[in-house]
Amino acid sequence: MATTLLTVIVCFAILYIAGAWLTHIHSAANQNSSDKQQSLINTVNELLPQTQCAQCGYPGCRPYAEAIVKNGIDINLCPPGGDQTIEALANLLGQPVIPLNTEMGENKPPQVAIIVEKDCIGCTLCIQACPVDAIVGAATFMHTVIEQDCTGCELCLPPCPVDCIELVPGKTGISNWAWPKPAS
Amino acid sequence: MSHVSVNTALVRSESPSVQRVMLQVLVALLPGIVALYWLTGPGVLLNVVFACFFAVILECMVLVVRKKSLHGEGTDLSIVVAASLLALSVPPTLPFMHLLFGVLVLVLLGKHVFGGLGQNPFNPAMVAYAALFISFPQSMTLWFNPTELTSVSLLDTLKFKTEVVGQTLSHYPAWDAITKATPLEHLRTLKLNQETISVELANHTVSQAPWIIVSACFFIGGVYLLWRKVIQWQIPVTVIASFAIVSLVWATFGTNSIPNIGYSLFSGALIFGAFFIATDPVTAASSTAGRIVYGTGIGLLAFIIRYFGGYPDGFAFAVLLMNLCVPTIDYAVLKLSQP
Amino acid sequence: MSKLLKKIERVVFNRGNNEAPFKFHGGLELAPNKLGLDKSIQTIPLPNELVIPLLNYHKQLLEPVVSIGDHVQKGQWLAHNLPCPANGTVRCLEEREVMQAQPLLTQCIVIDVIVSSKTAIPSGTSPTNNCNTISGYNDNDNSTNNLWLETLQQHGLTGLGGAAFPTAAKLQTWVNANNANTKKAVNTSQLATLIINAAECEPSIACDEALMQAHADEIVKGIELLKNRVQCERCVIAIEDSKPRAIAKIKLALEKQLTTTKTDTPIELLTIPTRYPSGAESVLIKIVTGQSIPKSKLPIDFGVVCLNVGTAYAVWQSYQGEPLTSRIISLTGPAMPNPCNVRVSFGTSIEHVLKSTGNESALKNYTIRAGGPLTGFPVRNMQLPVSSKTNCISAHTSNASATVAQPCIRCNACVDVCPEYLLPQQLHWHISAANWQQSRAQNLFDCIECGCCDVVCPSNIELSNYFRYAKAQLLELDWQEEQAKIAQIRYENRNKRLERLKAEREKEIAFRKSKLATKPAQGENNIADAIARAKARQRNKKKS
Amino acid sequence: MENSTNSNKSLLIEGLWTQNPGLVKLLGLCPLLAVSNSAVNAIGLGIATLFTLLVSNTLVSVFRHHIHTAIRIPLYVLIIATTVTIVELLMRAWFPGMFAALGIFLPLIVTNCLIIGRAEAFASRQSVKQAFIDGLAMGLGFFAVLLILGSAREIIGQGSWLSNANLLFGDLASTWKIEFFDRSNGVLLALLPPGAFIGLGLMLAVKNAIDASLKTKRDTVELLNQRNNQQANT
Repeated sequence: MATTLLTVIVCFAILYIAGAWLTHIHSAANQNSSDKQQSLINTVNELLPQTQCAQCGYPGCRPYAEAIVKNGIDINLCPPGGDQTIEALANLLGQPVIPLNTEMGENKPPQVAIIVEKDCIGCTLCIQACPVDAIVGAATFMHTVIEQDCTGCELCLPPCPVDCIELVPGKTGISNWAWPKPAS
Repeated sequence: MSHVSVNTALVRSESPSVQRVMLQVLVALLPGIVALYWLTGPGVLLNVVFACFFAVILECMVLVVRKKSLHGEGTDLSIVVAASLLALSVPPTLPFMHLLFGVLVLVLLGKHVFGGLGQNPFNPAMVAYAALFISFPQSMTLWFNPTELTSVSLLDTLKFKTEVVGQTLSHYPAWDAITKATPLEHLRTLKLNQETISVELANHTVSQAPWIIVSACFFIGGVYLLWRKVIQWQIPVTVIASFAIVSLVWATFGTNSIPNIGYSLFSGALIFGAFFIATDPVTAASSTAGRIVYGTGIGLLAFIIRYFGGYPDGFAFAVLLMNLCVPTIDYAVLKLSQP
Repeated sequence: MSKLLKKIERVVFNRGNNEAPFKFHGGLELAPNKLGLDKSIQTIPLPNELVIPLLNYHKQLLEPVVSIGDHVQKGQWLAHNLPCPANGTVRCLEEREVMQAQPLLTQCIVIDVIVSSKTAIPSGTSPTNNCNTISGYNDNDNSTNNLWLETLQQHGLTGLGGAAFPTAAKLQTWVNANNANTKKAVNTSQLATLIINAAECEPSIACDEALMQAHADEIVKGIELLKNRVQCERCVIAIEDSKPRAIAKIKLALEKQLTTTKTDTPIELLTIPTRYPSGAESVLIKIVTGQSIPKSKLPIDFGVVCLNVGTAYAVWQSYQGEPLTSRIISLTGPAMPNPCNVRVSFGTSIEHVLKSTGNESALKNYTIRAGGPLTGFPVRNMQLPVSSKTNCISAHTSNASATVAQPCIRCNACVDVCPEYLLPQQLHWHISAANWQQSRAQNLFDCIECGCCDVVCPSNIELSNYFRYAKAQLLELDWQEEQAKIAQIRYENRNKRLERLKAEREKEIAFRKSKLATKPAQGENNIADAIARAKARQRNKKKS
Repeated sequence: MENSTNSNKSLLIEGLWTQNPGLVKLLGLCPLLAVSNSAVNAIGLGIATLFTLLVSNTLVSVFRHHIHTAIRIPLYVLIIATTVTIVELLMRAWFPGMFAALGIFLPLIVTNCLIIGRAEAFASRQSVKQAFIDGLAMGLGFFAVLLILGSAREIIGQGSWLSNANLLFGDLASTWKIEFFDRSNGVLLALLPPGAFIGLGLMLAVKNAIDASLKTKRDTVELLNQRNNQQANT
């Protein structure tokens, strides 16, 4: 009888200690969780292409990263990133690789915006729309796009009242010519 | 505009090709085939011809199904080499149906399941050998007794190979007298019966001399391959050396369950495998140091499986196990050799 | 482990004297196949037009300093550090195809050549000390050195080995390190070595050999000059043993040099085995010093500078006041009617070179290739201008191997010949699977594109083209990543700015509101006052 | 949570093909590989699994509003274990031979992740009808894979099909056995565990190949349609 009682007490003690320990771990994990979430958001953000094009429905890459981490939004909403970004995100988050949601847009080769200078009326609307401050100019003066900084996000197209902005493929020149894949 | 930059035609007089490499391997196999013919009768020739013929047909069929050009992979002789290696590994008495199964496994599971030539992680011939060994343990351990060769004719062999499909030998009492286990299988039986090896070695109940000749002939073929630079010295040397060192140490300090080193080296598939199986470039390690590790591993595993495992000779399994390790070996060598 | 391997390598392979240098891994023994060495070097007549691409080593576009219609003299700058090869008039600035594997257009200056009898006066500043004695070069203070480097720059000196790296930039760190007595900054455990690369290892190219046979004295003087300027502890000229005549000439010149000058560190003549690609910079450094240079570092980090023998000659020419505007080119190949080595001004078209050397028939009938069989590339457009990278023009009957690539059988022939300890077949595997980061991890960027692996591949896989392709892809990925980072920073900065502006505007609004809140009170008073005043006035009126 | 798009037909197609538990989701592989060495064994386990899945899915769906989320897994296990016990007792009573042949894998249906997976992922969120059909479809999909793999392994390994059918279908069925070749010529490898893995791998490959060819066909049809539409528009 005494041994049975002892056994039961020991079992309870073990369970109690284990439970207390687990609770402790759980609370400790909870304390760190917001930090962890922040660093995860940063990592996700780094995997996104940073075009800031808002095609995903969020006002930029970081907001989309926050939505992915906090609200579990689908990872296939980024057209500029395409399959590569989806794969990288899937690897990071341990999710299955899913095809790009083409409702948001199609994956296109890199492009840059140029302003047709003779048509520009200097309204500064595109300057306000540009998410990366890649357009320079002043009211009633001609604007121009800084080619290196343009991400090709197309956000400057809708505000332009005279439709003087065009998107052209990134220029192929001597400095960025890529050796083609050999025929196999 | 083509962007071919290296004009190889300008600097090399004769163009190296896969076909030439494979042809040299086939030439190197010839002395071994002759020796086996002399030792075990026409069965080995039938095996080689049948396996090659069927493998080529199957390969062409698979290539057609996979919509690949027959000109490239179909004519590069690699499948002929693989089929010949399989045919030389199996007993000459093996029924055609079983050999057919082996070739099926070789071409389909050994090679094309992984994407064809150059993509397979495991030696196709050894995959087929292992599948055969597991599936038909009885017919895979039945060899002609070299001393009774005079009574084996081509017709008899053909008849045996086509008719004795799966029948136990007791149906063919006449054959029982002239078929026997190889020395290694005999050793294994003795071990199972807990008899001491030394007695067997003293009595020479199974004569080993003819098998030494076969091994020597394969050795000559291997030396030819080394001379033609088809294979590198690292793998055969390390396989044989590691096997020899361990058996020497074990025979000296260990129990008496292991025969002496000469017996060990020249029985079973060790010499044949060291030069022809382990050196298969597709499934072997890449770098010099990697090849040394790979060869040593095969030697050690072959020793362990042969004398402590459940099979009479473990070369096929040793090769397959080391094939598994090849990517790791290559990676480790690369990391270690970086300055 | 790697240290142990290196140590073993050193013990086993280094025989400890200069006659037997370090061995390198892999490589190929190829027949040298050098043609036209029995003929003396002719300077071909200037063509009617010269085409000078406005590009520097880093493929950045240069701003021209001349305008259309200007008369230019030989040696005058067309752009910064870009001397003009001949007297003439600037005809136009336009996009032309230049000498490289890719068919892309580049901004070029086209010059109409005026052949004048007068020798041109170089306009770049040349060193004033025109001493003929060797001791004259020994004044090794800062200002002279810097002046010298500046002159090299102004004379447009680039390496003549094939990569066309600016020579002054290569020497700059070295000279500065010496001047500032900061030798400890560089790895002092290594000998500070100056290597003159005369190992012209690629088959058929013979321009360096021809140069050594013709101008051994000047080369040695150039090396002596370099040696004294950089104050190296060891100076080696490495020549392959397949060039006995060149070795003899250089040896003679060195002996002559020794009789005229005293020095603690004589120039060593190192005869190395003929084995491709011993002339590649990293391989030659390995042969001479036993030091292998990882791709992340420069030879200078290990106290080594490697210059082509042609560059040494050009350094001497520069010292004599002559800018680098021409080079020696081998016209060779099995189908070249009249193989020879000629001196060609930069900007001359291939067509002109071949026509003026009696090789016109090669133009029509055969395939033309710029560079050697391993590192060169086929040329379709015969108007391409010669540049300082062009060391060879060859003609042959068949263009590149037309054989179809077969699957890799991992025969490891490529591993055995790779001088950089790579596993080309493994890299090929990763590249085929678009596994870029893995190919980077396997040291793809160590590849020197020597083409040894292509030569030995039994499956005829264009391995080095795969590597060029993968390098381009990786560079593109890196660039994209960099761009993404820039975009992210700009985006965040913009957001901060917008927030700041918004906060300021809100502050402004709040301030105005508070102003308004106080104003109505005053306003009411005013109104009340006004009403009171009005009432008072009315009252006054009534009274009156 | 009710999803009206899950029509009965699409549920069946999902269970049998697009979301097949054996070939796509790769669930419950342990019994699948271990018991598929003969067609009759496969049928036995297949039926048992089908029945369990059907009952557990339905019950979980019936009780889905009453189960607190925090303790749902133990409750699912309880429901499944009850069902399995019923199956086990039934089998022991009526098919003792089959019961002996299946051995431990019959009680182990409790831990088959296919069943708990469907309970958690589907039945707990869907109506009873939907859950029932899903259980049927998934069970049939599992059954089909088991049957094909079991038949293939038996034919290659023993040269016969439906041997020992009497264990499951009574003495009448003992004559159902079809002999292709002598048992001693059978490929032993097929009967051993590696044979199960190779067989399943090949089945996966065949399925993927069929899917790929179907997809290319569909894509070409789509492309043609698009082109036709464009032409019609212009």
